Amino acid sequence: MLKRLNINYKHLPILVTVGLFILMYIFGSMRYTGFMSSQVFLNLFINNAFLIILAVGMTFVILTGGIDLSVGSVIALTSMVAADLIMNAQLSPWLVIPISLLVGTTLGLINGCIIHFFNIQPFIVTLAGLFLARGLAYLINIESIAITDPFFDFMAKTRIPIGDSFISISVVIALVVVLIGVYLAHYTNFGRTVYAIGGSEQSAVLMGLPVGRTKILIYTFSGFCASLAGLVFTFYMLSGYALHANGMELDVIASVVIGGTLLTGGVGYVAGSVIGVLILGVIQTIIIFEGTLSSWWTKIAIGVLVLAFIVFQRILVVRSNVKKAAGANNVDIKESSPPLKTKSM
Amino acid sequence: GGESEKSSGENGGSDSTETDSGGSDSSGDKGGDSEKLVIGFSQVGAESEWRTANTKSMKAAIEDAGHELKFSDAQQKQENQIKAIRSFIAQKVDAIVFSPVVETGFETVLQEAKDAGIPVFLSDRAVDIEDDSLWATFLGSDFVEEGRKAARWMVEEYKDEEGPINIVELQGTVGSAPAIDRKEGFEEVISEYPEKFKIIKSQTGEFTRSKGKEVMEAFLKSDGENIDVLYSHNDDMAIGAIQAIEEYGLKPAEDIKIIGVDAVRGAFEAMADGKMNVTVECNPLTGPQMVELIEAHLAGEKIEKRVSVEEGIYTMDQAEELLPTRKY
Amino acid sequence: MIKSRLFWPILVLVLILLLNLFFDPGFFSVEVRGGHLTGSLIDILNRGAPLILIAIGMTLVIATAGIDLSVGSVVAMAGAMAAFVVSKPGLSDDSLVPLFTALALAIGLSVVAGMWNGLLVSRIGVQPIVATLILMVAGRGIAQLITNGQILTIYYEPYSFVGGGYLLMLPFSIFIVAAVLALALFLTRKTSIGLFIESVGSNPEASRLTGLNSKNILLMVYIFSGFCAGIGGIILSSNVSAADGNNAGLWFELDAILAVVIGGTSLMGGKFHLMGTVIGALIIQSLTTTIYSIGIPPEVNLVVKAVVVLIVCLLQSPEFRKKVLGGLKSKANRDAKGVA
Amino acid sequence: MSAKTPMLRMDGINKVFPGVKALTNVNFRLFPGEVHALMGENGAGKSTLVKVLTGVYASDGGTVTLEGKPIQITTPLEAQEFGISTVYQEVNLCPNLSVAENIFVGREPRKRGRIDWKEINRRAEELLSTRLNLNIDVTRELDSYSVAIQQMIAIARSLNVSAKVLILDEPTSSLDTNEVEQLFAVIRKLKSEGLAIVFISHFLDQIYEISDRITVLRNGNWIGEYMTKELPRLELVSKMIGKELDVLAEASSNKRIFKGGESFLQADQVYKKGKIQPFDLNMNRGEIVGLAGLLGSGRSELARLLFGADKSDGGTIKINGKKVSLNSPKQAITNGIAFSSENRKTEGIIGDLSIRENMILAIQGVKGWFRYIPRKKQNEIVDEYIKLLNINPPNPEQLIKNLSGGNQQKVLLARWLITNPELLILDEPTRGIDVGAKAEIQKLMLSLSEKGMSILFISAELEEILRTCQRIAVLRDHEKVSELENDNGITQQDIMKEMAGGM
Ligand SMILES: Nc1ncnc2c1ncn2[C@@H]1O[C@H](COP(=O)(O)OP(=O)(O)OP(=O)(O)O)[C@@H](O)[C@H]1O
Ligand SMILES: Nc1ncnc2c1ncn2[C@@H]1O[C@H](COP(=O)(O)OP(=O)(O)OP(=O)(O)O)[C@@H](O)[C@H]1O
Ligand SMILES: [Mg+2]
Ligand SMILES: [Mg+2]
Repeated sequence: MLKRLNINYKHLPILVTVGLFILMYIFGSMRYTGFMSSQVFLNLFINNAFLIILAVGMTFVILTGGIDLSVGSVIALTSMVAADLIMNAQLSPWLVIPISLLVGTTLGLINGCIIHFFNIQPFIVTLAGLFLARGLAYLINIESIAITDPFFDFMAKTRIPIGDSFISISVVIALVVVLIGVYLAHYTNFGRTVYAIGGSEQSAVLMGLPVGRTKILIYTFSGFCASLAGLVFTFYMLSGYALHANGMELDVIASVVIGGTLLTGGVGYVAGSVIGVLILGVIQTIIIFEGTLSSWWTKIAIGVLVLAFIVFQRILVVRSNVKKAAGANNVDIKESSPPLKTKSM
Repeated sequence: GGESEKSSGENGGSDSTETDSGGSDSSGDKGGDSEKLVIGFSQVGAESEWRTANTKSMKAAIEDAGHELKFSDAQQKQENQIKAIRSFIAQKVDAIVFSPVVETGFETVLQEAKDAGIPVFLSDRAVDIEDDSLWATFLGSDFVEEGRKAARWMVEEYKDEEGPINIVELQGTVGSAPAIDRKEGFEEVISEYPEKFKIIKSQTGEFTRSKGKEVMEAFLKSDGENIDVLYSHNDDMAIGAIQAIEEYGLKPAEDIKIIGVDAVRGAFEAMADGKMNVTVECNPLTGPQMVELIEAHLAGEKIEKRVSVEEGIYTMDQAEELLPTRKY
Repeated sequence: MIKSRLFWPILVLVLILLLNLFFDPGFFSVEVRGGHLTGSLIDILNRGAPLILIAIGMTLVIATAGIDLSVGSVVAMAGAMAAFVVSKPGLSDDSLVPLFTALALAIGLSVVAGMWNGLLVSRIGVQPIVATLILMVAGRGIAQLITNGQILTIYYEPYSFVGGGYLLMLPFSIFIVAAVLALALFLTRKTSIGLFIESVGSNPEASRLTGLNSKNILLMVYIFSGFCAGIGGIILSSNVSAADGNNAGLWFELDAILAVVIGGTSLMGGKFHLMGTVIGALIIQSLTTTIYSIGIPPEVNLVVKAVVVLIVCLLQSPEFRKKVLGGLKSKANRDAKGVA
Repeated sequence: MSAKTPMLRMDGINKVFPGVKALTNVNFRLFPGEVHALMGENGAGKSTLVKVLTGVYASDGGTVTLEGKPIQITTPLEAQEFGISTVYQEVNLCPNLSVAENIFVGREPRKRGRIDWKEINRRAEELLSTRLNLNIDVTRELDSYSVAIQQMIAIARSLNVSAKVLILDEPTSSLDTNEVEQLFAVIRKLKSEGLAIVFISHFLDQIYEISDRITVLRNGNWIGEYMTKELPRLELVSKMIGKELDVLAEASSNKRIFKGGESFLQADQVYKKGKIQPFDLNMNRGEIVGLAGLLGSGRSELARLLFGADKSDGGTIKINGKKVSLNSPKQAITNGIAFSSENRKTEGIIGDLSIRENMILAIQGVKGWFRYIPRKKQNEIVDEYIKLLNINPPNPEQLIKNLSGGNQQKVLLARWLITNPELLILDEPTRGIDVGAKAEIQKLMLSLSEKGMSILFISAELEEILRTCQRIAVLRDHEKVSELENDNGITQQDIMKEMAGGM
């Protein structure tokens, strides 16, 4: 059946994930009035635009078997730098935006260089990055800085109508980043090297791939995404604050992993991570719509929903893998299925 | 690693003994209490006892008034709070109450609420937005004033003594509004006596008991007997610090004077035991007052933009007597 | 000596302690006060006890190429559970029954929590980071459910002994740490468990084909991690005589992982070093204490921490020593030669 | 030929690993249009020399000149840029990428700036089928194929560049005769195009068939460079091992047939969908049974079912007449079965552990968590096997990942011998093992079977099978097609006919 649909078995986990996402959405729609509106759906994107951007960068990092813990703090630092430059230094947004984007990119570059040249575990390097970025944000200002700049206002408040509903400019930015991410992952040398490193770093070196350069680029890219997400977050909040996005790195990592990427590297899709973000978003929306949970039941409910999702995902994926293995012999082994990864979603 | 995420700490206010009095609010009668309202309430989290008491009060008041509550806990994250407000708008609630995690950053979503015609009520913390048409009113307290109060008590306490008086300060979570404001208010007052009062150490205890204890231990190790006063941004840290002082072998409240903020039950117990000198009050039980404000506003009455509440200050000698009446 | 894996971490630890000495000449002194030994060094051990315990459990989990994010929540749960039992008013200090009930329930709960993680990872095959993330979120909810969102204050003296009492003039928590460390060392050195853990962490498929039951090994390490976190939670709550469902053990998971990595264990699994972890935890704790006592403004805490973490790791990296320190040395040599 | 100037020279190469002097003053010359064989025992330093040349390891002294210019290569990437293409000893490809991608990654064909996937798949298919005669689905992931196929893919990758130097480090270790012939055809063609080729193998036949020149290493030392035609086999062997020893003659004289004892294991209609059709197999005590078949015929699959490494979908297995369920390796091991996988890198060695730990792992697994073998006892056992199998370096605390390929294989063999199994399944156990050791292992197998152990032996070398086995089961297309008694009448040709589809 799968063959007839022209679906590659490699895409199964992601299909399962999408399916479960839709199921969850239907569940919410049946249970709560107002859940089914298109705006609630679009809000998933509006509210999570920065997470989507972070997830794209993080997917690349995790695909190489690494991790980047500094992204949440980089958001805080970027928002702080942007707010400080706009409000206190009175710079033009056209200067502020590139400078802010450089913040995370530079930090990412430094992370990547330390990881590569001194062969230190990414976890610890980026953990130091986490401390450092937030610490620097505190040094700029420990109070939050509200931004009242026409350009930022425009970015924050412009609504792009879609039917009766709307999305924000940030959503467009996020979607563009996703497209770039997909393109990078599947249609460039760089992207394929990322997958190769994740499959076996040692082999990638021996195959003569530019492993070091790619690893440094990965962390730079993740840092860039974090800064871009920081800007989007700044549009979202219209303020800079050292405590922004505290602990967000875990949300991102969770989204990426829920979206089907293996932490050990080599397996996963950018699009999967986006769905991972949306799934966490739906879980949160369901809980808000439920509206009767006390603080602690909220936490327990999040745990239970994530659990239910993960377990279903595992069971469905394992089942279909068994079927796939069993079916393989009936189909002629040599028959080619549609090219892998070409239709990268 | 990392920071505690309690950007809000504690606050609120009004006289604890008459919780639903409400300073200058103009709620008056209950606007005919006919309709059943749907009220969305976005709380910061449940990071402290104070916060839990605040949540309970709000829930009870809304339910007692016969309205429907949509409650959402933001787990101390501003982005969650914005999401919650958006979904309140999607659910077309009649009014939104929220305790902002941070002062800034709510402009866009409040604009959305305004466009949807839903009034927004701020609880216990203001927002820093120029356009004040975005919210109906703010009911809450003034952290800077709390800091001033703490300092004034101290100045009074030491008025007969010679300086220098050495103070150590346990700050709240770095960057959180209560921490910043309580520090500011306190410093503002003591800056009038630059020779006499000196803050010799100031470090964050992240509003928690265990950190309060740990930091105080370190203070005692390095400055020991020199410390005269402990100013703690909340009672919990003060209680932790009291333990550290006792373990170090000094007498809390005697060798080191202890000032807390919040007036939670634990502080009263400590004061009743003679281990703490004073606590500046911050009352979380603002639910009934908030409900009155909402009803009044929806009934078309004009209400003040800022309804602040009087804050008390309690000392050791009052503790014994008041302890049984404390609800949180 | 320099070859030893522990050399660099120990060097950093010593440097941090010496830094303290510079600010406080009496830093190393240990004196008898009120019948027990006190002093900064003992304080660091005492205060660091929960972190050391949790990091010990974490070491074994990481050795299997896993990770346990739920330890902080388990700390809160265990503390809440114990406090739930002993915070009832009117407990007599003479009866030890409540103490043991509390300890049993708290440890029981954390073992169950660990088992839950272990089952998700080993039987259902969920990636460790997500599997334990579930309890990381929900566990705090459970802790607050137990305490009903309050900070439970404990007035029952025997319980306070666990984390605040003294035995043979030393804080009791130090003995607990020693006991758990000894247990861990015993299990990993005197039984085959250590070998199996390293084997599963290094190459799970080959281990399976060698007849190791990797599922049970995974289950075991998560249970042990839960157990360690539970004891850590008891010490923490007992030390402040209170249980705070929301804040107890917040961010412990990061510190514990940091300690493990500083101690020389790789997050990719395989070889692990328990003593290295202990040193790592001590570095983190001394750093914290140092920051508090030498009066660093709180805004700068994180920057200092970042710098120290980086220095430790750079020093441990052979590549760094070769490229940078070695570079300096050879440059110095060259210069010397040039002069001559 | 000697009139030519060498294309590549390595002079006075040294390489030291902590505790091991892997190369001492080694010289190497490579001429265009020649196949140069690098010979030496396991651990002699062949792979290390290759890795120094291609920049995987930094050398500790010595010079490299390419076409007269001294060069310095610090990464495999640079080596490639200098036109040196390499197939390393262990399969070094990415298991998560498709076959086609493994061949092209790093130099993908592009169309309008982006990777042209259609083209990649087409060219990969073409390359495999025309040059190596391998028709497989190139869009499947690499790790769905057996080691032998992976080896072919690695070769295909190395052929897919216009190189000046091609290095093949034991490319044939698990290929059978047909595949080797394919490969040799390709090598001859490249040679005629003027490529310089380094070829490493432990198969003397292959060396004499394909090479023009031989460099011998022993213990990291350079022994000499010879023209293949001028160096008789026995002399080559004695140069490699450093003493006059007629191992080959000794080994072949070992061919003895034992009559098996009573039945130990009976498999009845065991199968796994998509992997192997229902088969019957009877293993008697003290009997060596060989499994023969072409690449991917299902030999490894059959073995894995008997060991519980994969779960069977049906059929029964009896041990000593009693029905048992073999659902996990652990159950198989407790039933007295041992299995040494063909894929030593991913399914065999535990890289982070020492030789000692790798060796005792299986027996310790049987004993469980609390009956830990005391360290002293461990050392005794390990020393015994290091001596028995002549493992080099003989240091039990050396990490296994630092051993040469052949020595790793010996450690794995020791791991299973220590458990003293009743049935030993060996999937390509002699892969990458030098001539001397191979003979030793064959001898060992014979003596074990004499003591009553039954052995299931999988090998791509029919000669080896014929020499040691009493019965030979032949597989074709995932199905057991026949079983031959190895009496004196049977020849390699007979088996090959069966394998290819009984003509
Ligand atoms: N990374 C390493 N660290 C330490 N020792 C090493 C390392 N790599 C190789 N060696 C040692 O160097 C010596 C040469 O190994 P090498 O792999 O070159 O042998 P080889 O000739 O290729 O053997 P084989 O025929 O078994 O493949 C061996 O003694 C081996 O143990
Ligand atoms: N020539 C081939 N064409 C298609 N698939 C193959 C081929 N060779 C191997 N495979 C795949 O590889 C899997 C492994 O085969 P298996 O390991 O059982 O073969 P084998 O007889 O042991 O051969 P080898 O000598 O390669 O180890 C098979 O299930 C099959 O799907
Ligand atoms: Mg080799
Ligand atoms: Mg095989």
